[in-house]
Amino acid sequence: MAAFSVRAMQIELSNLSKSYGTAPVLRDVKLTLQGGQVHALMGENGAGKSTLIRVLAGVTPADSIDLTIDGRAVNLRSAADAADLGLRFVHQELNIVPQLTVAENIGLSRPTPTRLGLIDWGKLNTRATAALARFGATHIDPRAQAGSLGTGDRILIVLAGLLADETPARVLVMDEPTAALTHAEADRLFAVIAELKAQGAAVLYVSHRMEEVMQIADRVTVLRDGLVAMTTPTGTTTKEAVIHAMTGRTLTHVYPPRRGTIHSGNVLEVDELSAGPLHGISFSLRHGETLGIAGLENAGQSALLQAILGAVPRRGAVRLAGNLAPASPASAWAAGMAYVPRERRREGLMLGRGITPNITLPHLAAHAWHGIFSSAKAERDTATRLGAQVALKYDRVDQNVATLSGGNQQKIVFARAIASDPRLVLLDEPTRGVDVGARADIYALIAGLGAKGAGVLMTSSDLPELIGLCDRIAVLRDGTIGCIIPTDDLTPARLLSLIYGDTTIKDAS
Amino acid sequence: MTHLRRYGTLIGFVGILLFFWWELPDTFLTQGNLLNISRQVSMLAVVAFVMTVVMAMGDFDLSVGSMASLAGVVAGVSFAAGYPIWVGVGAALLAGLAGGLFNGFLVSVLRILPFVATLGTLTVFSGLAFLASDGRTISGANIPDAFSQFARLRVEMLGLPMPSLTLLAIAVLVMVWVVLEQTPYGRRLYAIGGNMEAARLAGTRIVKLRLTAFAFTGVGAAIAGLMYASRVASANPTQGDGLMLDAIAAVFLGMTMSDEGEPRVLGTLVGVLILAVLDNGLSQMSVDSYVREILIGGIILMAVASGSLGGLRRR
Amino acid sequence: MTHLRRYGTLIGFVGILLFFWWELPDTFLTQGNLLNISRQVSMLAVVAFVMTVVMAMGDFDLSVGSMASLAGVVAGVSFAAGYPIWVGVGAALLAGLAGGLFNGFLVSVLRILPFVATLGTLTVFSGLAFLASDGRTISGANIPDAFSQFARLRVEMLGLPMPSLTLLAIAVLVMVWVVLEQTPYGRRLYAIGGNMEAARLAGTRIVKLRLTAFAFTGVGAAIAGLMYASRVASANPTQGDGLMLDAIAAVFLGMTMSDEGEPRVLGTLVGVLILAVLDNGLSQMSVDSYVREILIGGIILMAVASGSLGGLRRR
Amino acid sequence: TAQQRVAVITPYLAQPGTQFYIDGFEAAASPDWDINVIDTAGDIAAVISRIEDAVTQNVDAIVINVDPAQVSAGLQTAMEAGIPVVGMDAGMSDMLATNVTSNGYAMAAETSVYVANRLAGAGNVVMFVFDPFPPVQIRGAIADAVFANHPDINVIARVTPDVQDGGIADSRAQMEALLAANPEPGSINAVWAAWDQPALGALQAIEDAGRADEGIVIVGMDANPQAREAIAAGGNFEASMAQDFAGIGAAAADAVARLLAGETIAQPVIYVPTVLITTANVDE
Ligand SMILES: Nc1ncnc2c1ncn2[C@@H]1O[C@H](COP(=O)(O)OP(=O)(O)OP(=O)(O)O)[C@@H](O)[C@H]1O
Ligand SMILES: Nc1ncnc2c1ncn2[C@@H]1O[C@H](COP(=O)(O)OP(=O)(O)OP(=O)(O)O)[C@@H](O)[C@H]1O
Ligand SMILES: [Mg+2]
Ligand SMILES: [Mg+2]
Repeated sequence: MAAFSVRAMQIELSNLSKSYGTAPVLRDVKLTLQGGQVHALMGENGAGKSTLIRVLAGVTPADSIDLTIDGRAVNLRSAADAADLGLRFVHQELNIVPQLTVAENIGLSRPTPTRLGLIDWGKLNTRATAALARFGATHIDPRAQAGSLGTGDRILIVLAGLLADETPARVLVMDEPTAALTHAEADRLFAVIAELKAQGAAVLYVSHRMEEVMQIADRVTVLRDGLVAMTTPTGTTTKEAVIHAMTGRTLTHVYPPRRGTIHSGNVLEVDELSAGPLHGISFSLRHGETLGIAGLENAGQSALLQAILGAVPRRGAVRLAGNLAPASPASAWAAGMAYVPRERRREGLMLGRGITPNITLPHLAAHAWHGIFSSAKAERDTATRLGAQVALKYDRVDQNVATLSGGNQQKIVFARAIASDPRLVLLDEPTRGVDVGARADIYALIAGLGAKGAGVLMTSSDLPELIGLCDRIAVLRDGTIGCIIPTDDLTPARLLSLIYGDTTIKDAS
Repeated sequence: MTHLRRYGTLIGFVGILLFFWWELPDTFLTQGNLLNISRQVSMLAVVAFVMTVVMAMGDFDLSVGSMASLAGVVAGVSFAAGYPIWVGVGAALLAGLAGGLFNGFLVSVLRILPFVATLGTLTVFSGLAFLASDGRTISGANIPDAFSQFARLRVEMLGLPMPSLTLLAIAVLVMVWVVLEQTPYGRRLYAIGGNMEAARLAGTRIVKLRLTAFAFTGVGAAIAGLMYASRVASANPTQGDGLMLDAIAAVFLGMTMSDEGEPRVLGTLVGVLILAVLDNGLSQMSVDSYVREILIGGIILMAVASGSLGGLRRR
Repeated sequence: MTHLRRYGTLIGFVGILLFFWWELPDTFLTQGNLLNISRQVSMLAVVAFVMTVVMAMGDFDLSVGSMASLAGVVAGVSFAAGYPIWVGVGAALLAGLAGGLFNGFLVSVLRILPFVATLGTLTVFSGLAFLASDGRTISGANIPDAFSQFARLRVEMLGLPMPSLTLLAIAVLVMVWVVLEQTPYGRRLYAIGGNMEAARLAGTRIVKLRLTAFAFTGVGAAIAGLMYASRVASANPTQGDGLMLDAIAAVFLGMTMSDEGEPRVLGTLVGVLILAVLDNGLSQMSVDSYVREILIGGIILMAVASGSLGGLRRR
Repeated sequence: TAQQRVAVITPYLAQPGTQFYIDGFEAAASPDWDINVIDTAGDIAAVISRIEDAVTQNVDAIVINVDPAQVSAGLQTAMEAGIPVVGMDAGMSDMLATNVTSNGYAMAAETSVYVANRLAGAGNVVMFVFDPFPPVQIRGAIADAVFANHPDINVIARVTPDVQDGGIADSRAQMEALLAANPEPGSINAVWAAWDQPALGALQAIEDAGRADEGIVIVGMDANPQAREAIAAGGNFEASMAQDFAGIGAAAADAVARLLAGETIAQPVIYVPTVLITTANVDE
């Protein structure tokens, strides 16, 4: 335990305030990190968690802050200062440089090892290899260009960046690192955290997943409206108490009840579909049905959704309500499909633009007189209405979405998908980074789509969520569907073993 | 602070106007001079307005200048061959359409970076203009009078003798404004500029939109080329080339005035006017042409810097 | 397919070489002609190499051409005033450094879009060059013989009579390659170009890096300007202006050869050579200049298109 | 017999005058010649490169239309290879076999003196000049001297127009601004332009400003077709100098022929006569 640590350091953060314009985001926040402990930071979307972390990283200047490390006052003026103090970060959004190699990305915030002023590639690569190995990511070549990696591997190299030091890092700060990780990867991360903790590191950990917080954290601090609502050892509290501190309400039923109103006709038929890593995929989805897609990382869940949308070249037939769907996203949306992409910032949002154009993007013709002259008012009204439906937290509808919190950005992408009463909704990790309260709202909306007769096809790395929401789950293996099983008696453990290739159970579909 | 950012360029423009008014009390802010300025700048304005269309998508069209030259030459060659005016004008506009579609094809179907694609077509169009004109200036009797008279026409309007070229530029302005600001088409162009991949996945027909937007710009450049040829009553294979950099400068000046730093055609208008007023005012003040060049560069930078201070970043 | 994408431009280059070899069996692939080409292209090469430095950051420097002109004029004016060669050369390099730092200041501290900032300084530098030279060409006895002899020098090397300008360009190439590919400095420039937000979060000193990178480019442009002045034994205020677009074209050609479409200086080298070989070969084949222009534009487009087909997208 | 190859290299093909040289040259050329006309679009260093290429090709003669001092690196290569180079309105150089040209000093003197005489030695003059181009710079320098020699002639502006567009449009805008700045009738008495395009631009500006009847005297130089028409129309544009471009081209071709025949040419410069064009002789 921490008691054996040689240097149990202590970081004290107090009197932290920050506002954007007139809107306060953090108000007189106080937080203590202890060497050898994992400290969880929780709160609704927009509560200020990421802002706190960016202040600690020296990238966002606070209005006021007192920071001491082992009793010594320190001053953070830049990201380099924080790095020099031994603080290591995984920020909320995926920030890699595709043009650089994996090893360079891993060492990005560290001084690069050099010999005679030139980069010492050997040393850099060795260090990266070691860091990757600790996450079990031995399949990643440190010399590869980072841009050639898939999303899952990109996250792994960001995580490996935590471990690229010669001496173990003293403080590790992670902003929703598991939001896009599979179970196996998350478990490896937890193991690494445990090791670091044993070495005396202080960990600050942000997540919206209650289970993992209760599992790995020693203390939890809850932010609400920029104020510290609660700070307590996890041993002395419960999930319900934390959720109550976050939201002010008690959530008993997280997943909406199954209504069983699946209609007879098929909304989607996929026949011998091949695309990218996928081959020979066939299944059908009925009106009102929700089908989950599960699999290991890189099993092709995202590729499947994109192929059905027509966003990647495909072979085989895709029928929407009996009609062959042309292979282009534009005709897909026009025919009544809607899509929530996996990487909201790269594939979903126009960062730098307001909320309204981001929500109305696929529905512009519907908000125009005879499809010709746009009505700014109609567009704004839709944005406002949908914003309310997904519990979006914002100041103004013309607010730049880049200034919204990660969870709220996700809600915008989701709002866009449900705006036009779609017949088929393709959801790739729809609740990634969404807080518990809003997550329940989104679950209700997904259930509502089903109730209106729409088909839903979704992926999620949160297995309980997948089981809770879906009627059936298709497990992808080796680029094809291994089995499709109903979720009635399915447990997360059972699903996990199916994902790992347990073939003793027959295809139950 | 945000206000300084947003209105910096506009304030700068007003400042420039006041300065020239002060320095040239009798000759600057007169109806005649202002109408003159509006006519002098009309060709640049048309190019800058249509350049705004492709820049809304985050693209560029470096070929507008040589397209303007080519269009003028195409009309001139038709005139010289004895065809009636409408044929020459029609051929020039068709050249603009074809060139624009070709740009659009390279950019949207072949997915070549617009900067490179239009750098390539800049060279090609300019070569074609030389080839068509055999490198000569087509002028004199080869240019029908009615064609060159057009640029000298004035139409009484709101009690003002509005130059025809000015009215044409205003017409293009209104059209671009409606298309960009008031139609789903324009909004989609801005969406492409905001995030092309996101727009595509959200069902925007990227290929078609980029293709047509470049075609639009090509036709606009051809119109400007015709205006130019009419104004100088001649056509030579390089006369429009200078329009490109100025048009881009105008759009960028305008971009400093929009919230999110995206190009807006009304902003472009202000950018164009700043360039025109500086040229007119400084040459009225008999400022040495070299110094004038330095001053114009410096003033552009100052305007944009004030616009940037609050945090306009590169897109 | 990916190979076609990645090596399309290179294959195109080899194809061009083979074509000229076939068409001009006696005069094209000769030692003398190849060394000639290397000297003909050396100035463009230097500008393109240093342009690669700012483009690695995702920036542009449109002012390189007028900076080259200005540097030539500064040296010429010093020579005309009777200063020794080293003073003139030193003053020109200092002008390059100052101009580059000024660009860097505008871009990194004032955060003006590089395209606009350098469009502004393009105008300013060009005005300064006119002002300094009073618009004249400085030539004849005003240019010391030793200075203009430099460009004609050949150094025996590896058994080849290497032109001095070629060696200078190679030296710049090696330096840029080492800096961009083998130092943390260069890799951070790529980080800025690839993902500015990631670079910022990683504690990269963006302001300082962008400032110095532009300074680098400014000095490089000044070197090219001096090479040009030495080669034409004269200095006039517009002589370097044409380098800019060609340099950008060369960098873009090179970008088609890298995985993520980022500029790499070795790619730029191939781009530069393509342009130079086309110019040399086509003029040896007596292709009409206008047709040559069209062909060059077309070939650039084809090379880039083959590079783009596999999915190189705009950055 | 094998064809003789002649390379004609110019950076200024886009300029109207250059075209006439080339036409004259081609018209007077022997049908046995294989003529390659190469334009470098304003790039002087590229002229050197193209001379080098021509030497690589081992052509029989080279004709250039650019200041020889600036391309001496190329001329040297040609000299070493024993290939004769003829200047076509280029400039004097001992590396040229000869240079065929009009007398620019005389031409500028003639038009500026025309202006001085028309103003009776007193009045305000606007000059359009372009000093970066040596032959045009000479014209400006001579006109400067002539006007400076008349104490009552006042040069109120010495404008260098932007020539990227050929010079008409920018000159016109500049003139419009000057007219606006000098609104009094009679406050501008003459426009002296070092070539025709600015004169034409100025003419358009004056006519358009409704000030054609103030008697502003405009003179240009080169007498291009558009200028001749303007002079013939009898308006403000009164005079221009006709250089015999075709004659220069023809004389250059003649020089090449003599060189190819093995002759040496003794004169370093061959002058081709020029004519002042006014309403009196414009129709000839
Ligand atoms: N640059 C900015 N300008 C204005 N407001 C901002 C800016 N950055 C963040 N905000 C606001 O600050 C608030 C806190 O955002 P923050 O990203 O810290 O939330 P969070 O707790 O991390 O939420 P999530 O769980 O969704 O990631 C949000 O309301 C957000 O809109
Ligand atoms: N068009 C394609 N051609 C070839 N390979 C592809 C293509 N699209 C995706 N892949 C590869 O197929 C694998 C599956 O991609 P996909 O994005 O669907 O994975 P995923 O299961 O969603 O995993 P992750 O959790 O990492 O996103 C990845 O290795 C990816 O690089
Ligand atoms: Mg957050
Ligand atoms: Mg995926």
